[in-house]
Amino acid sequence: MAATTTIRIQEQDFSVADNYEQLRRSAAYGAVVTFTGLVRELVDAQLSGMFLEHYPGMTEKALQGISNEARQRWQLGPIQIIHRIGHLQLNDQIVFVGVAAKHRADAFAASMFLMDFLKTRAPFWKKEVTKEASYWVEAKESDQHAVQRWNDQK
Amino acid sequence: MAATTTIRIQEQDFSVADNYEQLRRSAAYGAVVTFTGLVRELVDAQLSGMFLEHYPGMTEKALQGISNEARQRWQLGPIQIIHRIGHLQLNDQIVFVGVAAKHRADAFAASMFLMDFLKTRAPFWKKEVTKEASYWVEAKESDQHAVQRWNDQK
Amino acid sequence: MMIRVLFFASLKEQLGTPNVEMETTASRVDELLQQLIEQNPRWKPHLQQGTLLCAVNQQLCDTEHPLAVGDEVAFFPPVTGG
Amino acid sequence: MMIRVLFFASLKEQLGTPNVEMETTASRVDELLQQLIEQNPRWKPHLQQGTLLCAVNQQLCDTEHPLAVGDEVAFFPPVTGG
Repeated sequence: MAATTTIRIQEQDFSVADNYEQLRRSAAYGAVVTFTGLVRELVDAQLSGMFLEHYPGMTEKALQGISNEARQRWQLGPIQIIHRIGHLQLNDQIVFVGVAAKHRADAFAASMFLMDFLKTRAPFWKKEVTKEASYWVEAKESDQHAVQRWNDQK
Repeated sequence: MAATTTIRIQEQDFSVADNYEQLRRSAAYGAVVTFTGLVRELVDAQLSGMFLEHYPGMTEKALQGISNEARQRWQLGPIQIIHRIGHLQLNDQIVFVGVAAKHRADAFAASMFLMDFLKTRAPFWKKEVTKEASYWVEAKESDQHAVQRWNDQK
Repeated sequence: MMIRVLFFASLKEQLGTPNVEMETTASRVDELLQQLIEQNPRWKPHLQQGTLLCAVNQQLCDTEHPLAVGDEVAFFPPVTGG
Repeated sequence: MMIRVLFFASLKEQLGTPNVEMETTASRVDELLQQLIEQNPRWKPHLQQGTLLCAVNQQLCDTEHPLAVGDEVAFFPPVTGG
């Protein structure tokens, strides 16, 4: 049975419940890991929303490429990646990564790997909107460090 | 806001969807990681079911202790651990670990930590039931290695 | 003193009982194990399995752990949950 | 040759346009960047940001990457999705 990779870039919300049910459906994989990222309050200003821009076409290719690399590193079942674009509100879901695998270590490692690469290689940009202004989010150095460790391990 | 730890040992099934909704409810934590373990087919025999025994009282204490240690290591929001006992069928859900955190690295690390310690320190025992016989599952050396790395990092 | 001893999983089946109440002079878990074997010679191979784990009052411990009145002691094989 | 150049996020706002079609003799990305700056001096500080990323045909690459007819080139700030 070929394990499927599902990549969706969409404005509408997604259901973690539905995604999980799809991941658990395949009788071969006993471990399912999900990661969900949410729009949260800012420390220093009141967030009223967020706008997510992306590079259509390249985004899907980048995520497909990262998924293919994950499959070469670990034994994986189905992979699901969903990323929302456009206008989001406080507490909205932004991103979902779900991985099924025979062994939990593979499912965990692949989920972290996918998120670390998504954060640094997939062309999405966040603009935070507060009551006063809107501004593009700066890239975090911690994300660069997070992705670097995978190269070190290669 | 105090982050809650929920530990449930139960015969009945659980809903990943409901657990996830509880984890995402707290507006302070932008990252939610879930792990779910499922009863899967055996490689060398046809599994018809599974029986899970536990040590009532100690199980809850052990999982609470592991959760407390996780909170000392990482900045965590709500933690949920659910483990089923009794008779399970093929494809049933066995175990759920869910962690919300401000940063995804903390949510991932804590989820792995909780699973590694659950696998080696929480008093549960699996008996696999095939058409021909039933037998107690042997502990895996890989689980001992998995848990050891956390002591090395201490 | 009275000590309650619990057995789980395969060990419970091997010994044929989930627990015993024992009047003992043992001051440590390893002495208790020795007395259990003396009273039930048939249990010897099962209680001497090198992989056996023990808990006193529901906390994992080694066999040098001291015992006190009313303690709950448990012996069981390596855990396999999750 | 004709090259399509795309800009995203803060860079798109700084330059005031999402893309340009360019007739160019550039054989590499860095030459193309130089020509963009020559034709639009106002763009210089924005296109010389050290953190800028580039992609040719939707693949991340460095500025030494060669260019061919019909290539799609994109410049953008560090990504911040997820």
